[in-house]
Amino acid sequence: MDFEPKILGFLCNWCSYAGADLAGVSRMQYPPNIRVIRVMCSGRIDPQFIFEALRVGADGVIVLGCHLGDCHYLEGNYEAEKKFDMVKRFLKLINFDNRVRLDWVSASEGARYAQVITEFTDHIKALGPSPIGGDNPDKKILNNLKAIEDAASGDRMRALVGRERKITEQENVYGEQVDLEKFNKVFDSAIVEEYQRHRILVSLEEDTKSIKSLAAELEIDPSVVLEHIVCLKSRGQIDFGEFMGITPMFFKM
Amino acid sequence: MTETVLEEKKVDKNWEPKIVAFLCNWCSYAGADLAGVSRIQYPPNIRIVRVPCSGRVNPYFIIKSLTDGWDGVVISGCHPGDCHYISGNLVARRRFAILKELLEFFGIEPGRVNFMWASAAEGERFAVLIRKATKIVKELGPNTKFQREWC
Amino acid sequence: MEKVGAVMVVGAGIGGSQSALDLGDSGYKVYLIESTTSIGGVMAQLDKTFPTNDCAMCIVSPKLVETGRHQNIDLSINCEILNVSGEAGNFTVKVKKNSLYINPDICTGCGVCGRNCPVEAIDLFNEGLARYHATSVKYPQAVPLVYAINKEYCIGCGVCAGVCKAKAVEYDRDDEIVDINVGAIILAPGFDEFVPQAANKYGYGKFKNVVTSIEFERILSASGPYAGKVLRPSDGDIPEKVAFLQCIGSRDYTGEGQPYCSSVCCMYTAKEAVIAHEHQHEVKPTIFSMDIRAYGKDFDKYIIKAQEEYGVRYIRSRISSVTEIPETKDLRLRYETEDGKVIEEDFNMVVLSVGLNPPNDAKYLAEKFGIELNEYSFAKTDIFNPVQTTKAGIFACGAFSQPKDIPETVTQASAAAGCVNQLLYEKRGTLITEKSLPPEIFVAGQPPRIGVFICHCGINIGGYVDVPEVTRYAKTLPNVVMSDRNLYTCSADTQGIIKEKIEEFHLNRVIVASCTPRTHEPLFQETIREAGLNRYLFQMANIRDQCSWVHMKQPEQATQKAKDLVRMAVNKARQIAPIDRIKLPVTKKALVIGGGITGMVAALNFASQQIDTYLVEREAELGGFAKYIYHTLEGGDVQAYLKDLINQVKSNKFINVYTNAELEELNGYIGNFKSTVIYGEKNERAEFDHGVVVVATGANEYKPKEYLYGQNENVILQSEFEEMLNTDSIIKNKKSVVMIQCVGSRNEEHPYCSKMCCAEAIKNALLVKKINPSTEVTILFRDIRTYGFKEKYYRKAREEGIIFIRYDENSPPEISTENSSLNVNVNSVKAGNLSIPADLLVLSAGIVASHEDNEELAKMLKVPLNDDNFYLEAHVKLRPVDFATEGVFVAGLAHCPKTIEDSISQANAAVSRACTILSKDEIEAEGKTAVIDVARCIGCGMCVENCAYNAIELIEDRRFGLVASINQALCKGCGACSGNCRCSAIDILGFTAEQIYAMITGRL
Amino acid sequence: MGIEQDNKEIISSIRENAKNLLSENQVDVVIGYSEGTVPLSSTPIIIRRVEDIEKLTWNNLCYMNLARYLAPLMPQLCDSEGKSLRIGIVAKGCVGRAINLLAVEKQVDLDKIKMIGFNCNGIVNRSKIALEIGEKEILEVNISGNEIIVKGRDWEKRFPYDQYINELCKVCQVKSPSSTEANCVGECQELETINDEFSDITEFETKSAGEKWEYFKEILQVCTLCYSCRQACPVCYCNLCFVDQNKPVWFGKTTEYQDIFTFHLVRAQHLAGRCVACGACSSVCPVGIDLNFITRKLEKIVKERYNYTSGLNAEKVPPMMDFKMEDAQEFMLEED
Repeated sequence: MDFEPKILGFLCNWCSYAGADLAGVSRMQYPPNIRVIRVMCSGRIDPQFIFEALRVGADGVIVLGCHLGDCHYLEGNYEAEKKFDMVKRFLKLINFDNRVRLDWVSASEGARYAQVITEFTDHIKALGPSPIGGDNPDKKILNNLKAIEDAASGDRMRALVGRERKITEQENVYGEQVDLEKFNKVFDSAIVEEYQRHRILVSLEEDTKSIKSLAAELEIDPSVVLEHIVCLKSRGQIDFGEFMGITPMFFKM
Repeated sequence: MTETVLEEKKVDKNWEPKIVAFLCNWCSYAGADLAGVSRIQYPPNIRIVRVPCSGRVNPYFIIKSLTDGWDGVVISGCHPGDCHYISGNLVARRRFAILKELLEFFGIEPGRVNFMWASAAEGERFAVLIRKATKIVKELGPNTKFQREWC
Repeated sequence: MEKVGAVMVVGAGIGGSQSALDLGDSGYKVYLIESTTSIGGVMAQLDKTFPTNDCAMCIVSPKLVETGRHQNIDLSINCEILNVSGEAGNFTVKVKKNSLYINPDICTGCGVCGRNCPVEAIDLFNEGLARYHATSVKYPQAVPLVYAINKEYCIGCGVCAGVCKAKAVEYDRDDEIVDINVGAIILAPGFDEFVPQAANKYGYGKFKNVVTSIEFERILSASGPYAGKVLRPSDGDIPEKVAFLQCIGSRDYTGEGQPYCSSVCCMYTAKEAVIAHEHQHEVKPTIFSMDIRAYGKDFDKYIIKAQEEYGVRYIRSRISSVTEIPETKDLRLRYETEDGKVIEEDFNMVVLSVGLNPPNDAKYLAEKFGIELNEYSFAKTDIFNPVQTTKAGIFACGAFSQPKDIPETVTQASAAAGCVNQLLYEKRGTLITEKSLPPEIFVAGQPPRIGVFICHCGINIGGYVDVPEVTRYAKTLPNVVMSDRNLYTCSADTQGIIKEKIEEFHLNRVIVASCTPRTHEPLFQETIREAGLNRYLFQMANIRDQCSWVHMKQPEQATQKAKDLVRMAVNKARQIAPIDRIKLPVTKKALVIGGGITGMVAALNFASQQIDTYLVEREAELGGFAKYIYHTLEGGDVQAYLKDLINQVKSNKFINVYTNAELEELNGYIGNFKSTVIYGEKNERAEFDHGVVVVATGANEYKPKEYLYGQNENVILQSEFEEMLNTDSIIKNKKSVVMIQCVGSRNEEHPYCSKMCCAEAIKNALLVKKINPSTEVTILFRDIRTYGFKEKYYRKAREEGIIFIRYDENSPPEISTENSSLNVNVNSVKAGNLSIPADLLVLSAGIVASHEDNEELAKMLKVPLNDDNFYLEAHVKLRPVDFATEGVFVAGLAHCPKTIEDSISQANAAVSRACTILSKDEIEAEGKTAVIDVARCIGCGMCVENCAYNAIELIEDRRFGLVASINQALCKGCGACSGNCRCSAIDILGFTAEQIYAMITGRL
Repeated sequence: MGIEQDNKEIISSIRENAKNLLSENQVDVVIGYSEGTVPLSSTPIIIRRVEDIEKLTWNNLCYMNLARYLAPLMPQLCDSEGKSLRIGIVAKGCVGRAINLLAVEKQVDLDKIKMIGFNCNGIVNRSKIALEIGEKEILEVNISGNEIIVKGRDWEKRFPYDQYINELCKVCQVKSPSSTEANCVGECQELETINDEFSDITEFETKSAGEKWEYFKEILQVCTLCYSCRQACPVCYCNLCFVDQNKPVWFGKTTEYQDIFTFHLVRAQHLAGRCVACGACSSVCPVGIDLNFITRKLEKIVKERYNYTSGLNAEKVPPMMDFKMEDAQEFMLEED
């Protein structure tokens, strides 16, 4: 049987949604795999929406907004771009970044809408079904995605992504513009750290575990796991359990 | 107080013990502060009474706490050798050793009154021991032995 | 130039803080300048301290808090020194105060900013084992508890300003440059630890499980990254076999490290090994060292205990390389044992005992302050006064002049303050201001009118505890006439509100429910005092540190707890009463017991401040132990120095010298002693009053019973040998000299190291070589303890061909005599049995204290002795020259064996400590003291035995017979007396039985 | 033969020694026991003249600890200025212990005390006898051979001494004062330590908390808080006993168990390391509570923990006046 992907689309009310309408009015044909959710602005898309969609089994997620500069709310789509950028960076960690796409479709671009949707559908078809869709989702990837979702919705990532434009494009609180390279360094390390930490937390939900077993399971160096454990402990999210011989066990609070 | 009433009280899952904790100002009280600053969570059952030194804790305080209906008592001082007042905790240790033996001799459960040491750097230990003491007292159930009969 | 009554102290570690406190307490304005963002230095990083295993934070933090809020100490953090001009008595220092970007006057230290900062960086306080945020505080108990933004890491996102409810974040806060005018300067910048270079042979930086000792210290700390669990960094397991490698970066002539001995590593390693085993019994430590330099007071006992009780294994070897086993990350050490075997052994973790380097900015500081550095880039100091730099008016203390441990640092800190006293004493009290306060409102007998102020602490309390509910509840409690809530009760504007409310509602008791009284009680007490209430009419309920922060997930229960805590505080407040601190007059005179170098230095320091001093010497001549010493190892001319001192003492009109004198009687207490001395050949009697006592009674050289001493004329003591070398040329006829170390030291009878014998032996050996290079000199030793820069002379001695042979304590050398010549048979650990002919056998006899003499005086002074009959100070680490009995101080050999320089430092330190008393016209006693109800007291004396401060004595009361009596001047208010009193005759003001009763009863 | 004979010998030695002390003017007064006015009891007596020496006696009903009269010093033992007279005191072993302890606690001046020591042959358990006799009126008590003979109007009962001796006296190891000739005439000994044995206490300690509680509730609930035990105790000499203190009132004065319990518990705490095992408290208890059971626990605690036995000399300080770094602390709460 041919693979028919399930694709979720978030469309902004003022441009993309209108563009989709126009495609309909113009009777333009495109694959029937997309299910559309209307939002007022692409800036409304919380990264969590995308991760959640993937987690419940969507094979692809597409976010469409007004072209840059055309936003009905002036700058909403710029924010969307930054958030989406973070989503991509996170998903790249589990090789999922090519299942999501951000594009711009204006109210007058019915044809472009059809074209974008067709292309994306084909692209997903070519990728094949999501390993976490269907009845037997890959537990490991699912856990990793859960970790990503938790990491991205934490205060640290929100603080960074929310201020990225202001401090890299305009000026920060000291009236200085932050070098993009410096920012990206902070941002990238935050992504990796938060991802790994939340993977640890997700894993500890199952059972108390040792650093070595976490390291083996998550394929991270045990010394790095220990560093994350120190951080999670200071945040009050985990604590020492009993010792198995000389090996401390940890549990999620 | 009859056994059945005791049993009923123990069954009450929502029952939470109230524990009074006498902490010496320089080590244990500071350790409790450190637990706070480090946001180390522990059960909210203790009510802290600050005293200058564990040596200040007169057995009266402990016995009165029990007869006045506190479910448990914790007394915490500096580790031996760390006392801000040189030897107050050593004086206290003998007093407490005797009191604890007597209380147990008279049939007070060993876990009602708990003595411990916690230093100013041991926020973690403070929390761990308070958790433990709370657990012990909770398992013992309410301190009904001293309830006045007309209550 | 006009002298200035202010002093600058650079560096606020334990040394700088001690200097500042001494000087602040003696009436000087002190500017304490710190380069990092909080005070406490390295000591605050330590878990425990040797040899007592005291918790470092427990003992240092009260001192830091005191420094932080001392009214005469102006503390500036995050500072740089830009420029220094002027001369002794009047310097001007240009200081740049780097911006914290957070207003320290407003910041409450709640930490919300740090917890929300998205940028993480390496946590240097935790030695890189944990992370911290760009907005941070160095450690949770930091003083001052002010957050700072590290601009280097900060990306300027503005989150912190957003979450700070106190509005303390000020991104536009500028650096500030100030000129500070002071009369003297004390430099206490401490040290920087040796960091193994990138490609080091120990694999540090490459192998995860190789850590430095200071990193290991953080691993051990209960408040460190692993919460005090001993774990290894590679996989978080407990390392069962831990190897400690000594002398990393010390005693190193390869050029990678430093040639000198870092003095403290042998002991801190022993401590770390003991503590590691104590924290996790699985840990079996092994220490690889060349010598074990446990030369300080009670150090050797600690080493023995480490071996016997904690199973610490010592191996005499220096490790040349470390390799990692990739699969397990264990480490393979290859070492040669003393008898020449090469052994390979695997360990789970390796700790590098890194040495102490001069501070990284030593050269910069030296240039700015115009002082010279020595060959190792430490501050160069006077040969007899180790706190005097090469520039008058500028003093150095602590590890800046030579690596040293905490008590020596604290001693030097006080000694430096003691020297400042000599320079600036007439300007005391000129730059400090007394606050004028309104008269106290009379509240006795009035019903309590309690005002309760409940703090939201931004969201720190308000976020978890229902503050409005607690406020409503407080109002329902008996005698509460008003309750109010504030965003930050500690802010400056709230202080105004509290004062207004006191007036409006005629409050006579005030309660603040907020954070911890340990940091904030003095602030609120000051506020109510300014409003005319006695300071003690104040109570605090700790609903943040001990409630909202520890029950963040249980807001309902936290609110209930907060209510209970407020009610308990109200119950107590209903029982509190004003407390008056009594004032005691001070006799501004000093008694110094002992006329050796120590006693004379102390007396001269007092006298130079125009303080009348009584110097009591038992013998007919002044001079003490130093009479038999000609030079120091470093070349100081002791005899000339001594002669000069004696002349100065004899000619000083402020010093009354009594020789052939014994103290017959000593009574009284701090500020008010009275003594009787019998002196002179005719046993004349003198009586005098004095305010302080300095015990400088010295010690004696051990008179050996072993090694044919006294039986064979060719067996002599090191001191006799020194005299021979300096007065006679007989040595030229001697072909072979053998010296035996540790005679009467480190044995069962005297289980301590006499500290100076190694240096004495090497000094005399070198002198022999100088006089007659062909004389063979052999030194039989157990450990060579040439700590610090003395190491240089040990090396020199080896270069000069002096032979060093180590023997084991279980097989000491034996002497045989054939005809008239001596033969020394020694079982060398390395070379087996040797027989060495000796023309002269020199015994390095230890230092011993006389039990009879010291005990008699100790009883009179009510101070304790240790097991070895040396005087026992109030606190081994932080009060090295004080006794628990206030107003009495100890210095010199009476304290423990030590060098002349150390004795001089202690003498000056004792004077500095004494001046904190003598500089005042009257001293104020602690308010919260014990009080006696004489009608109840039965005079059983239990409290007398339980008091650590000798503050209680039994007196005959006219009406009640024998009863206890509290000396308010000595009482610290601990309550150890009260807890045992059967009659409830003793109560503790501020924590009375009634107050505690009120708190524990009346529960809902 | 038997205790009857022992008593005669003891009496003659007491009288002999007392007579010497008074006639040689070594003491101003002698305090000792005389025949009780009520059967089954004895009365303390103060003798100032040699002529009265015959009033001194000894039998196995002399349960009072005469040291009780030294702290606070009763007015009869003071001179006109309120200073202590030179006192001779008839001293069985536990009186000697009490005097030593009081000396450590600075309540007596040993220079003013001469103990008249003898080898005590034990004290009868009055309560046990009284209990068996019940409500009947006792007219006469005699000791004959090894029996105590109690007579009433028309009845007589014999109690074998070895069955009716105080438990405490059975195991007593300090029968004569632990003292030296400087402070004691007659029998005395210098004891460093004693080997006491606490198997009954150890056995009781194995019971559960509930069982212990019930046991004490059972035996103590008859207590009327009359404070006789306190009054008889030679080391209870506070000016104001804790039960009488106010501001604050730590303990209630009702006869509910919680007040009885706190009285006995706190009294025990106060006697730790101080109780001299004389059994006076038990002997005077009108409702027959075996208070010795509690005091023996105290002896056990200080013996096991601090290797201390009270009153063996006047130098060694009791455990509550002392402390050591290495004291046991196994009872402290520790992390798992």
